[in-house]
Amino acid sequence: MKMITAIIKPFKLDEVREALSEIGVSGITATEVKGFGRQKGHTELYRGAEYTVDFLPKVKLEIAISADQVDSVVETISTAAKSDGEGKIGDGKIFVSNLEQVVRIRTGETGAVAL
Amino acid sequence: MKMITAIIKPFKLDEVREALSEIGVSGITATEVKGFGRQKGHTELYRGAEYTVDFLPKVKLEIAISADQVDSVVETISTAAKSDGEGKIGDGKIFVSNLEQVVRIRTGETGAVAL
Amino acid sequence: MKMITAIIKPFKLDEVREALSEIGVSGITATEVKGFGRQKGHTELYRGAEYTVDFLPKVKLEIAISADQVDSVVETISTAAKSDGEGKIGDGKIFVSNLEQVVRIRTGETGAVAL
Amino acid sequence: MENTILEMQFAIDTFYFLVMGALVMWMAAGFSMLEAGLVRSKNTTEILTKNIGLFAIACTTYMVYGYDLMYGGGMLLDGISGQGDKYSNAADFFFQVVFVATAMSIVSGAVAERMKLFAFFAFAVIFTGIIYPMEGAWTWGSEAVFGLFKLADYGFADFAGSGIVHMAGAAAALAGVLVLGARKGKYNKDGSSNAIPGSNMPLATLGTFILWMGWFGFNGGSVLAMASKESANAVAMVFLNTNAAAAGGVIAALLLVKILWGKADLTMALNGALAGLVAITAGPDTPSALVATLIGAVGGILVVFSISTLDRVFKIDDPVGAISVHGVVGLWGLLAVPLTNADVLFTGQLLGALTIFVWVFGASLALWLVIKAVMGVRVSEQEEAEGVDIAECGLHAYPEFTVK
Amino acid sequence: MENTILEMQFAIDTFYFLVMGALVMWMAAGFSMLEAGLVRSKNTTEILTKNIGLFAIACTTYMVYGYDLMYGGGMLLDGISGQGDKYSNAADFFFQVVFVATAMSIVSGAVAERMKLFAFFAFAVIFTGIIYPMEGAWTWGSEAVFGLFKLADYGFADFAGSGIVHMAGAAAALAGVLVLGARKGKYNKDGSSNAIPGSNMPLATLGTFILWMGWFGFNGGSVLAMASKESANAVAMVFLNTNAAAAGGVIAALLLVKILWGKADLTMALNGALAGLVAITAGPDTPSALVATLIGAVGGILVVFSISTLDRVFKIDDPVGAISVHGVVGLWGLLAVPLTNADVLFTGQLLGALTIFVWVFGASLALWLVIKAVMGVRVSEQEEAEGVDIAECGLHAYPEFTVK
Amino acid sequence: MENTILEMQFAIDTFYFLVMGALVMWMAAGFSMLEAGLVRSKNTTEILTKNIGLFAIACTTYMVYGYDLMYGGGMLLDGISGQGDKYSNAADFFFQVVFVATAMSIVSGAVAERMKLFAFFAFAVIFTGIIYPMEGAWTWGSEAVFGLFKLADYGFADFAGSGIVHMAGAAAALAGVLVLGARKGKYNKDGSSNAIPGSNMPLATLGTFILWMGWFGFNGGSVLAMASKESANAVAMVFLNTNAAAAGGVIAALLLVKILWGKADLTMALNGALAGLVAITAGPDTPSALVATLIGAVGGILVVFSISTLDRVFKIDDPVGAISVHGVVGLWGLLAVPLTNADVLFTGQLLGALTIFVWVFGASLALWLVIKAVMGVRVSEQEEAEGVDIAECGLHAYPEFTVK
Ligand SMILES: Nc1ncnc2c1ncn2[C@@H]1O[C@H](COP(=O)(O)OP(=O)(O)O)[C@@H](O)[C@H]1O
Ligand SMILES: Nc1ncnc2c1ncn2[C@@H]1O[C@H](COP(=O)(O)OP(=O)(O)O)[C@@H](O)[C@H]1O
Ligand SMILES: Nc1ncnc2c1ncn2[C@@H]1O[C@H](COP(=O)(O)OP(=O)(O)O)[C@@H](O)[C@H]1O
Repeated sequence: MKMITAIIKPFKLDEVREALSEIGVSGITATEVKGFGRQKGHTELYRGAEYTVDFLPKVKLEIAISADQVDSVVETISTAAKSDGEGKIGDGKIFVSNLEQVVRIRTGETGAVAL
Repeated sequence: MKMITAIIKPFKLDEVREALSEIGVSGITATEVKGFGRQKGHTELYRGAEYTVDFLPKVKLEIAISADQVDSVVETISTAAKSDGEGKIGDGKIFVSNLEQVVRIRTGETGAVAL
Repeated sequence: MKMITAIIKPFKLDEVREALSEIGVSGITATEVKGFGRQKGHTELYRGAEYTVDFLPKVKLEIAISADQVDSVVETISTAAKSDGEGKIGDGKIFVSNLEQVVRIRTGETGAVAL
Repeated sequence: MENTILEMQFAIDTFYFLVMGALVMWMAAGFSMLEAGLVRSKNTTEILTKNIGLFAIACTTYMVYGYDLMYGGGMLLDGISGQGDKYSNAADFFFQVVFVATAMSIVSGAVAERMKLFAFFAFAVIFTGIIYPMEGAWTWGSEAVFGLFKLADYGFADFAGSGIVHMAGAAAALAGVLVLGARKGKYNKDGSSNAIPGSNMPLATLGTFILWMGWFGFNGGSVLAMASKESANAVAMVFLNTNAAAAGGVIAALLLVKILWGKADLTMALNGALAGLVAITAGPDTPSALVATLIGAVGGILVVFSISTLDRVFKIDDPVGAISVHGVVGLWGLLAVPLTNADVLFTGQLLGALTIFVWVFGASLALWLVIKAVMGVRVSEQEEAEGVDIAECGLHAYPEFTVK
Repeated sequence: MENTILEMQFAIDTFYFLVMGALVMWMAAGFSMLEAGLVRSKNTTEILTKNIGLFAIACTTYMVYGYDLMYGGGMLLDGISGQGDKYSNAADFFFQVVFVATAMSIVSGAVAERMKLFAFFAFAVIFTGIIYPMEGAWTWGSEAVFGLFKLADYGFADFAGSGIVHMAGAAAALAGVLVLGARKGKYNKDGSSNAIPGSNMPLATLGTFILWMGWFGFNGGSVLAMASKESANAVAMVFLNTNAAAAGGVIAALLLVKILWGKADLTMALNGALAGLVAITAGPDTPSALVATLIGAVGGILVVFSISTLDRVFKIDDPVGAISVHGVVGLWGLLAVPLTNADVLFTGQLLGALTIFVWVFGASLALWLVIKAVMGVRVSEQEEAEGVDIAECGLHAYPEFTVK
Repeated sequence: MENTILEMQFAIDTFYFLVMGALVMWMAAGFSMLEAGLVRSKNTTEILTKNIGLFAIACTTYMVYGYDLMYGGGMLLDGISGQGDKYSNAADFFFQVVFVATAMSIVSGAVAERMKLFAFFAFAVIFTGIIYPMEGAWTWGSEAVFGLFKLADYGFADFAGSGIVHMAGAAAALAGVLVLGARKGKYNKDGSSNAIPGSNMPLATLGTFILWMGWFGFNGGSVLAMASKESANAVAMVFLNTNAAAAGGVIAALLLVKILWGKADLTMALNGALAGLVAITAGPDTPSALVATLIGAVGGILVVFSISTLDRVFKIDDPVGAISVHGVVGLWGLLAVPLTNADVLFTGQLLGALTIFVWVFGASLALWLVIKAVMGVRVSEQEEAEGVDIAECGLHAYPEFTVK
């Protein structure tokens, strides 16, 4: 099994979730995170003092899947998370890592069936 | 070493933490997350419009342990996180993955001793 | 490629980010987390009742890097995150795990070039 | 000694105006909190800036020109100091100026979350300096409409401004929303509407309570006299009825939403309170307490259906429900007056409502279109997505909290 | 001319009643904010809905029936308009109606976070329409208790309602909490108590300041006259003493908690302010400023011990401390009157307190039990865990913020 | 009958004082909310505690000793009850006491986020009991400065306290900040300054609106009479001008920041409103509405530059900008009086400002240093990093929200 971790722009969350649902992904865990990357933060103003906010709001998705789903999931996220369908700086990253075991707490099931 | 990542219901946090303390787990990192899964979100109402909230509040626990503790930790979490002792939909998941290295910042210690 | 996950004290965030920028790390994802560990939580008071808060605020950094950067990154974080340059309880942990694949959503690039 | 007595009457009436005026001024805080609670947190700093800015603008333009246009007396309050027959003219101005600010506040909520801040301010300058004073002159100012006919001759009366203030504000808001369009993400391709919950319910509730309190000044002060038994009794009845109508609005709205959707929707209860207040405003002096409660209750019911209908049937995106609360219910308030006041005619009320609406809506629409042509009214898509706070004000409302 | 003077006195007293009444109405916002700040965020929308709903209910039931029951004059304020000898009757009603709402607000905080919203509203209808007006009739209404004896004959006096309003509210609250039980998670198996911190301290502080301000109306208006030198002096002393007692309550509570626990517990300082206010309410007219400060200070100390004791010894789970603030300190307020007022007897105060408590507690207990049998008083365990906001109102108070 | 008339005048003036006083008391809530909104959330509980505590302390010390020192009459308000020639002395005290609390509130914001709570309270006891009453005696109390010379002889006048209250508060604040030093992390090694945004803009805005409203009492009540035509007119002009100046301050500050930095910085708009209010306070009775607007506008411009300059050039770390708003603009307010009031001399204003500043700054500096020596004024580095809330009060302001 694999764990897909995707960092995306917050307003893309619904679109990505729907696209993943359509290809049969049944579970996602989402976290609000702050991202630092090539996309530069914006300038804020407080009582006459300007300052740069380096960390931009992003959403992190963690999706556990079986190994054979990796390509379609990565593909789906890539497409849905791309700004205006073409890609803008800061659209985010997808990380793939290995997952050794999964347990469903409710039933105690393990492995792919627990996803 | 292994990294155990558990997604549980928020109100189970204290119980799980205590159960883990009892079997000697000395460190946990917890994150507020939103989960999408088989458990369906609830309906909310705003100015006469109903809408479904798909993502439910969950807590993610990350626990780094030595490989030989995996079974007891998974077992402990499973038991403590189960609703009413029997298991309800949405009780959550436990993921196990490999951990190559750990460093304790304070001392620079590495490996199992740094856990 | 490797994924470095570091748990640090919140007020060290800026220092660590700057130190990492200096050694050429170009991307970081940060999350607000709560940590339970050797460092004991503080006591709070509410309407005459004292209670202990076990989970302390921490920041989790996730940094995807190529394998050859691991040592310098771990070293840099360790140094920058240490309280007063010597290390106090609760300064945090660094975890290293394996990363199989990375995709940059904007361009579709994969592998080290996508970092 | 007689003179002393006259002076004391003068003093009592002036004091009364000032206290009532301070209560109405307080409504500016009410609108700010209500609107800040009903928008998303990424648009909160901007709406706060908008509200304090529009209040300042209204106070200034009305001083420079609006008061003169509405009631005569000269620009820049020429020589207002130390004058007045029955009460201090300065107190009268103070009381009137907070009304124009109220009318303007109504607009700000409806166009929230997507309008350019300075386009709004430009509108505020003309609305408070000319558009509102014009219709104010035809009604409270007793001038003929464009020199043609006098509304009072047709049996029109609007005690404290269900029409003159509230419906007028709503008409300007409606014109603004039509020019501006809906928020991104509000309507789906299939035409269905999405709920976009406000970020802070305690603020919205606080705002409603502030408005409820301020409304005692709004309606109570509109008796325009206090220092006799008759006027004191009148003011007291107005207080009583204003309160009763708000209570009726809350109860009716709460029961209705409980029946319709099974839950006690707080935002509808708040809108019910405001609807009750708007409904009674055109005639808080004549009904009995029970009738006032019922007038408010009808307002509370109307507002629930109106908000749903404007949103889902007409696709008019009004984030705070201002057009329903102040416009639809304002009209109901006007039409309810003849029920308890024999001096007021149903046709007169319709004519008055029409006059106000046509003028304010028409003039506002033209003005919004001019502003759109000159400087644009809407922020960019990107700015809207990130929230107008950063784009317009450079600061988040809650910089430390993790938000969507 | 004499008539003009009488009319002016009438006008001044009426005006005074209305201003004081508006301040008391404002207390409804104070209770809402205080309670919204002291509950967890998952129960905030519901408590806001409860507070605006109860205010609306109180205003309506008291109009329909309660005022008649308490002071006579006819149901539905029959013919109240335009009447009054020394001041407008409508102003009197307006002032009285906000008191009954205050009593009811006290209940709402104590039963927070676990009660069914409509069970609460059902209680409110009877409490504000019957239970409170009954004891009000025996005290301020000067009726004999069940036709048997008159409290005033025994030297009972409660100037602005430490007992009649505050202790009465607390008695109803206590009955409610006993029927309802503690919040899930409040007490451990070993009987120890857990702290459940409120979610928003600025709101709780704002609520306290609002109540402090509103209390000037509450106590100041209870002089019931303003238009003579004597009454004006009395009102001024009442303002001064009300403020002094609140200050004394804050200082005493702050110093005590600092000594006891080493920290300046804000929630106790807030409760200290309210305790000072409740304590002085039974007799704000007779003490000197220094004595008023001390009466308040004793209230501030009492409240700290009372909250701890009710919570830890008696296991009475009162999320906002209402029973201590309004009940225990309300009793202290009654008993403190004879210290500075020779016309009031200690035994009369005890008898009055007992009468009020027995009636309100008994009647409320019976009513809560009936409601429990008919519709249930408590939400399900699941609903309580998720927060009553979603279950009862369908909306989070802060939909965007990440919360526990 | 003549007596009745005199009594009624007495009643009206007393009533007026009490209403104005209640409005000024309300400013305590305004300062609390403003400051709670402008500090980081980890320091919010403490600033709330500080604000309610200082208000209580001010009310108590001023009752015990301060009022006597400033106006004579005896300690502990000896026999104040039932007295007064033209109005109730108790009402006068109530009005005066809220002024001293205002002066003290100014200090609290400037020293926020790093001072020990009980060091602050210790300062408050002496400041409100002695330092402020001393200079109050020389100005409003008409005493000679240290028995040497009378300010009034030099043509000094400060209607409602731009200098006596606001600049005095700012002088004490400045002394405190100098003793205390900047917040950790405020200034970088290279001397550049970091922005440390406040946590809650709606609270800051609410606080500003509360202050704006309360200011009607602050300035309006300072006419000290209402019951004649002349005084009624004067009060009305004061209301009008107070409002106009605030509006002018908002507009000027907003336009200026928009021009300077391209964004409508809300915090500067709020400071602009307060600056307008402070600026007009020394003489709200004489200017026309237009001139009042301009005086406020100059205040709004001054405050923007002053805040930047103090922060970046002088490295004075004042988290809420109190020294600029109340000090710099307070001075401007004093100096603006001669422009519209021929009885007031520019030199007199300068002399008065100097006298107040030297005394308050000097005495405060000495006092801060004594407190520093005795108990320390600053929390530990660790406590400051974690926030003073936990260290001093043991409770987070928003326990449930995830914060930085
Ligand atoms: N090496 C990395 N490790 C962890 N997170 C990263 C890394 N690089 C980028 N990210 C995350 O992805 C987000 C987008 O990356 P960014 O460099 O801004 O744009 P792009 O991916 O389009 O080049 C960042 O905000 C950060 O959260
Ligand atoms: N494949 C998955 N990948 C990541 N997280 C998952 C996955 N499946 C479930 N989760 C997380 O676990 C939570 C519980 O899962 P759910 O399907 O609702 O119930 P159950 O585990 O009882 O079948 C979800 O809310 C989500 O946070
Ligand atoms: N075994 C672990 N698994 C996951 N997170 C841990 C573990 N041990 C510690 N942590 C995280 O690191 C933080 C610091 O650890 P702590 O034990 O308090 O201090 P130290 O690292 O100095 O010994 C904790 O608050 C927690 O977030």
